[in-house]
Amino acid sequence: MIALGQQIENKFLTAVNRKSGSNILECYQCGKCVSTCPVSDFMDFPPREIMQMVKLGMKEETYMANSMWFCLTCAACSGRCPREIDIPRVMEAIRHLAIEENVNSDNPKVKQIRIFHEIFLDMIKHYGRNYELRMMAEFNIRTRNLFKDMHLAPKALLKGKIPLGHEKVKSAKAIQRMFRMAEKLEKTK
Amino acid sequence: MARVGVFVCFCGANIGDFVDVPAVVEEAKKIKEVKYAIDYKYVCSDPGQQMIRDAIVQQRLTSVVVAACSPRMHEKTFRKALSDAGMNPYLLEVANIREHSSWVHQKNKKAATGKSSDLIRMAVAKSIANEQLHEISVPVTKRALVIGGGIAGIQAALDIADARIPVVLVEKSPSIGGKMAQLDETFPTLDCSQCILTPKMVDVASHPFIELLPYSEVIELDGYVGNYKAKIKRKASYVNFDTCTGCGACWLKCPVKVPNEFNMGIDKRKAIYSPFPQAVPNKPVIDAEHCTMLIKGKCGICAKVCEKGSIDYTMQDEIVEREIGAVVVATGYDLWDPKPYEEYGVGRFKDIINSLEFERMVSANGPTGGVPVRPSDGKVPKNVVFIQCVGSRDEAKGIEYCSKICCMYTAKHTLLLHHKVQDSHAYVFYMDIRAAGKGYEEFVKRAQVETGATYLRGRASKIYKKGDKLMVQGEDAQIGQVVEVEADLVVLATAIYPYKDNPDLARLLGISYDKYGFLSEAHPKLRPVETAKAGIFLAGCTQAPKDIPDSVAQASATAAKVCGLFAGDTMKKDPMIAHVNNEFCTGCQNCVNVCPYQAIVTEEIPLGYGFKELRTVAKINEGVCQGCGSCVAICRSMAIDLAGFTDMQIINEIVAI
Amino acid sequence: MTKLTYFPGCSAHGTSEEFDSTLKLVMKSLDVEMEELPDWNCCGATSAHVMTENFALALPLRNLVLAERLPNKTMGIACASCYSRMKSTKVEMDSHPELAKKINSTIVEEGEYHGDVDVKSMLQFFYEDIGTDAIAEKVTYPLKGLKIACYYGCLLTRPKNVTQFDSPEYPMSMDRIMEALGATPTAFDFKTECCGASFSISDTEIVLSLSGTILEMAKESGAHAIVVACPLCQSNLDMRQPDIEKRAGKKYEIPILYITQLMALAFGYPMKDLMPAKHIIPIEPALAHIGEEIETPEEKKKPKKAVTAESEVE
Amino acid sequence: METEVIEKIVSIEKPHLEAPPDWQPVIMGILCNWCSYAGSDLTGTSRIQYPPNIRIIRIPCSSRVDPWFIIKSLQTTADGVLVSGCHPGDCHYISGNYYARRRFLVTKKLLNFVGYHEDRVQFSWVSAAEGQKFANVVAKVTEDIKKLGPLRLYKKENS
Repeated sequence: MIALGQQIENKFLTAVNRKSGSNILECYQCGKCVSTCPVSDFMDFPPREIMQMVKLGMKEETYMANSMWFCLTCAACSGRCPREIDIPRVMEAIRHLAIEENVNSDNPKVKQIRIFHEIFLDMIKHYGRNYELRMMAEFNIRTRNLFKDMHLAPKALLKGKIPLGHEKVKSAKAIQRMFRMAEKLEKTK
Repeated sequence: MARVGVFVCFCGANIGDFVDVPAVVEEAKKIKEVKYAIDYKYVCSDPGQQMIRDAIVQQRLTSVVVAACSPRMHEKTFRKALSDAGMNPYLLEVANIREHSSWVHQKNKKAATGKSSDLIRMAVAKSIANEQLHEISVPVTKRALVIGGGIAGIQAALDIADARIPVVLVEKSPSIGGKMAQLDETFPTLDCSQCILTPKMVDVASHPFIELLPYSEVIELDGYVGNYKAKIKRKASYVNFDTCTGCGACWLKCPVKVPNEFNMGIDKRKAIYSPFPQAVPNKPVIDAEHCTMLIKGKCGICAKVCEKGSIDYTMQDEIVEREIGAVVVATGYDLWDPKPYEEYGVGRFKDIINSLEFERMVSANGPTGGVPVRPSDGKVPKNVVFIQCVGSRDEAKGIEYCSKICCMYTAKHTLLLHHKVQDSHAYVFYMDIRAAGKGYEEFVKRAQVETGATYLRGRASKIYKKGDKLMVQGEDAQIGQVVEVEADLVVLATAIYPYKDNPDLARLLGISYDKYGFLSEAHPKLRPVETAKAGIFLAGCTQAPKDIPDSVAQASATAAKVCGLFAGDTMKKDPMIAHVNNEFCTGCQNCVNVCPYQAIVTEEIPLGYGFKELRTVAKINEGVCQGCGSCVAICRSMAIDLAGFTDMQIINEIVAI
Repeated sequence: MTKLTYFPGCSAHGTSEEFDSTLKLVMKSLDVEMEELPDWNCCGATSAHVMTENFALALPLRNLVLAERLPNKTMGIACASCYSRMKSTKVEMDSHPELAKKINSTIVEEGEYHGDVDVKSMLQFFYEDIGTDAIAEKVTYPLKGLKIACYYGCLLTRPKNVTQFDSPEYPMSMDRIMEALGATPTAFDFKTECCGASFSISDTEIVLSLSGTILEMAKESGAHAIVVACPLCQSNLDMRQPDIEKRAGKKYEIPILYITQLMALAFGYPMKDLMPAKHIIPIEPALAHIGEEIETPEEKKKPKKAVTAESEVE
Repeated sequence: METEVIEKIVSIEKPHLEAPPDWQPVIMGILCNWCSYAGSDLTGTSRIQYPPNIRIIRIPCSSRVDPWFIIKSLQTTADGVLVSGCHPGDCHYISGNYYARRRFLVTKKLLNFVGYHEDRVQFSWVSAAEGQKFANVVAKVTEDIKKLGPLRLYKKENS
């Protein structure tokens, strides 16, 4: 049971609206996003339900959902939404709010996805470019799943799909500085 | 010298408790022009009014000021008192010392008293500049023009004509009947549309007070309420209606086949055609765009087979003029084109049809003999998916509004499908079921129970082809699961969209329309039948989406409005309208541009002083002017003034305090 | 000679070498001079915008600023993900000048952003700047007989307000280019469904499920091969196809080709330039269909005897 | 030019700083018949209280307001003017309030130019249903004018 009527002001809704640039109150629950979304079956709350949860101010439950981590940003939903809500940006807004407020879901899939993104981000921070083999390897190490996708590796390497060499942006320092500055901006606002 | 009488009302305690009324009277007496001032408990009561009447006669008053409630309340009452005493009623002014003083300054009697005195001073000053005004009478041509021969136009024409008022009914297509003639059965009673409509169509054709002009369009409307002049183009039909018997020999023999508009293009008609068997008038016309005789001069078969010799390939469009007093616009609707729904594969998949196409298919006199079929292979469908709100309630791809009738006709379609194809199953994607109307909710329940149709709450998101089936994806929000329906046929409940030529027609008539093209009513709640232009009324879907009962009700309402307008030989009008002083008018025509009613035209008058030349001045049509005063304020040479609110009156008020 | 700034993206130098090399061949034939953006950096897809706000905008912005140093007015982007990040950043910056200023402050050394370089996907560049007629002119080896399912993926035409190119639901630009090459595009209803690329590593289950549907429907449409314009789509559909087949319990064996590979082939380059060895699913069996006769649908055979387009005379 | 304007502002607006202690401003309220006048009536029927400084003139439509009325008010009897019409799109006469709004902006610029403070004349939209809003508007305008003080210059010295 969800207890309502205890708070008049829905600060969560306001925060999500401001960050996403859409007005979630416009959602009339038609469900077009749900059947459009290629990964709604994998989400514990599909987009339509997330919208209603935000409307009801269910902050904690929303943060613990895996939906915004599974969103592919493929924009199929927003292209079909009759109320023109930018659903991927709403998902992004919720994700960023959860990161800002340091809420970590204990869903193993979400953990995996976060690890992937963290590795990716680290890679860009250090080299300015992405290097797929190394990323795969590091991901497998950090998720303790050493042999995942290993059956693909010999074939891919043999066919020269994944080069062993490594590229780096000449001014990798510039990227590192950029990251620090961006982080500072995030904190100051 | 002005002699003003001031009557201050206590309004029981309403004014008396918060304003020192006797003091106000004393103040009023100090005004030079005030010859008589008195207070009374209720000036609006009979004795109060008698007091005014007596004073007017005894004191030889030239104007009267009543200090009481708002003029929006009792101005008419007091005006009548004045005219009863033989005084021009427009010599009255009301000082609003109740709503504007006693009620809003209840804690400050001194200030309220002072303010009341000021308001009386202003009213007195204004009344000195008041002029005698007389109600305007405008002659009326007692004939109505009805544009559009659908059910709304038919109903309006019949109701007006039954009041023995002549009606000109203009219909652009060869037959009246409109969209309703295309329907099979109608909700919520499932009575056959043709059976209830065709008797009315025949009544129109035979009514002594109705002049039916089919295959015609209104191309010009001049004049103003009660005195319009309409130009109507009678498109060349190439058939002499007077001699044609409607035998049908011509269209049986005509070799040219054209997609049949009446059947939504599902089958073909001929180049000479009557749209449907029950058409009124049941006379064919030649479609000039497709007739080989008219395009290339070859063929002429219809003329050869016509025993009456009614075919005339040389016929030209003809313009006729009619003098009329009022117009009823009933141009109806078009179906919204669902092309933007690319996710449904509209245009790519043949087996997606719209609801009117479905309606034609299930009609007993339809192109498929009353059985729905798949356009791709002609097979009878078993699984039919109905998608509601296609275009409606979708500001991204369609329109914001609800089309109002789709929930109901989709429920009806599930029933019709069930009746025509026993072993079929209907799936309905809906968002909400809006069944507000007499017997409507009951009807939806009946459809759901009788047919066992599967209602899925959600907007369908995608249709794709798998083999010869259409796969329809959507969420059923009731169970929170994505569903996929294997369909033989998909029927889109496309939105109601205003008739495409509405904006052109609106400009021609001088009325306004909304962003979609629906014609605008004068007030959304209290004047839903009138337009802002006096004497032009709206009926049916031309104003907003409506079902048949609503369209018929509004049509009858327009008839009542027209009859009311034509009740006397002349129309009475408020005299508070603008007037031009030709002496000052420079002919700049700024006023012509600002007038929201196109009430101002220009005229040429002699220059005067013995010169022969002419000069242009503004001329206000007093039948049309509503008295807003826009032109007065824009006039640079102060040539225009507004009776009842003249510059002099208002300036007098301003300087009076 | 048309000039173009080229943004290859990380995978062009990795998994999608055949895209990169055939792209260069095609551009040469089309008389386009490509200049690789010097010192470009990763656009951040798909992780930067998941985890950060400003950094996710700063990464593409740096590339946009660098591109403004070159004289070319257009930057062509090979990878759909890079294109999407870049174009949406550009749209965001152009519509919010204050935000642009703020983000610009993180890359002071690179310079100021003006927004005068246009960003296009290679598909968009071929379709809008080169045109199907010019492409058809260069064809020396028409791909007649080859039935192709054109797969656009999610990011080339979506979201509409960002890409401002073709239809977000049923685009036809790649189909038109294929027709120009002589190939026959099939009616493929899943051309814009997502393949799940961003979970390529982190959640393969999703990828297998999404990419599986796409392969299934492409096969259903009767295509010999799928053509793509994005390295992520290619690697998902190609490299993971054996896994998908295992999961579905049936064989698809449908090769995934880059649009540039087919263009190169049609422009007369030899088979070896397509780097067939790079493909997990062999491409040769599909390309063997070239030269076959395709039966025309019946409607097209009917002679016209109508007076106007829509009416007919008996 | 600049200094001239400033001097004028000083010369018109300055003297009121020394207003007598019992001074009450007079505000001329010019209201359209269909929305704002009806709204002010509703204020009355709802017994909502507001400062007694406003004197209301009824006109058919805000487009009837000639700039002359505003200038004449400031010149003779009033310390401030409030013009109020129907909300945009709600005009009883279709489009009158749009004309009024444009004309009012020009009038206001002119008045500012010759040295009147911009709060001397104000414009508002009050519908027939907004009784409370009318009271608020009047309260605000009264407050503004009280701050500005009396308007004496160019007035006939009879009171």
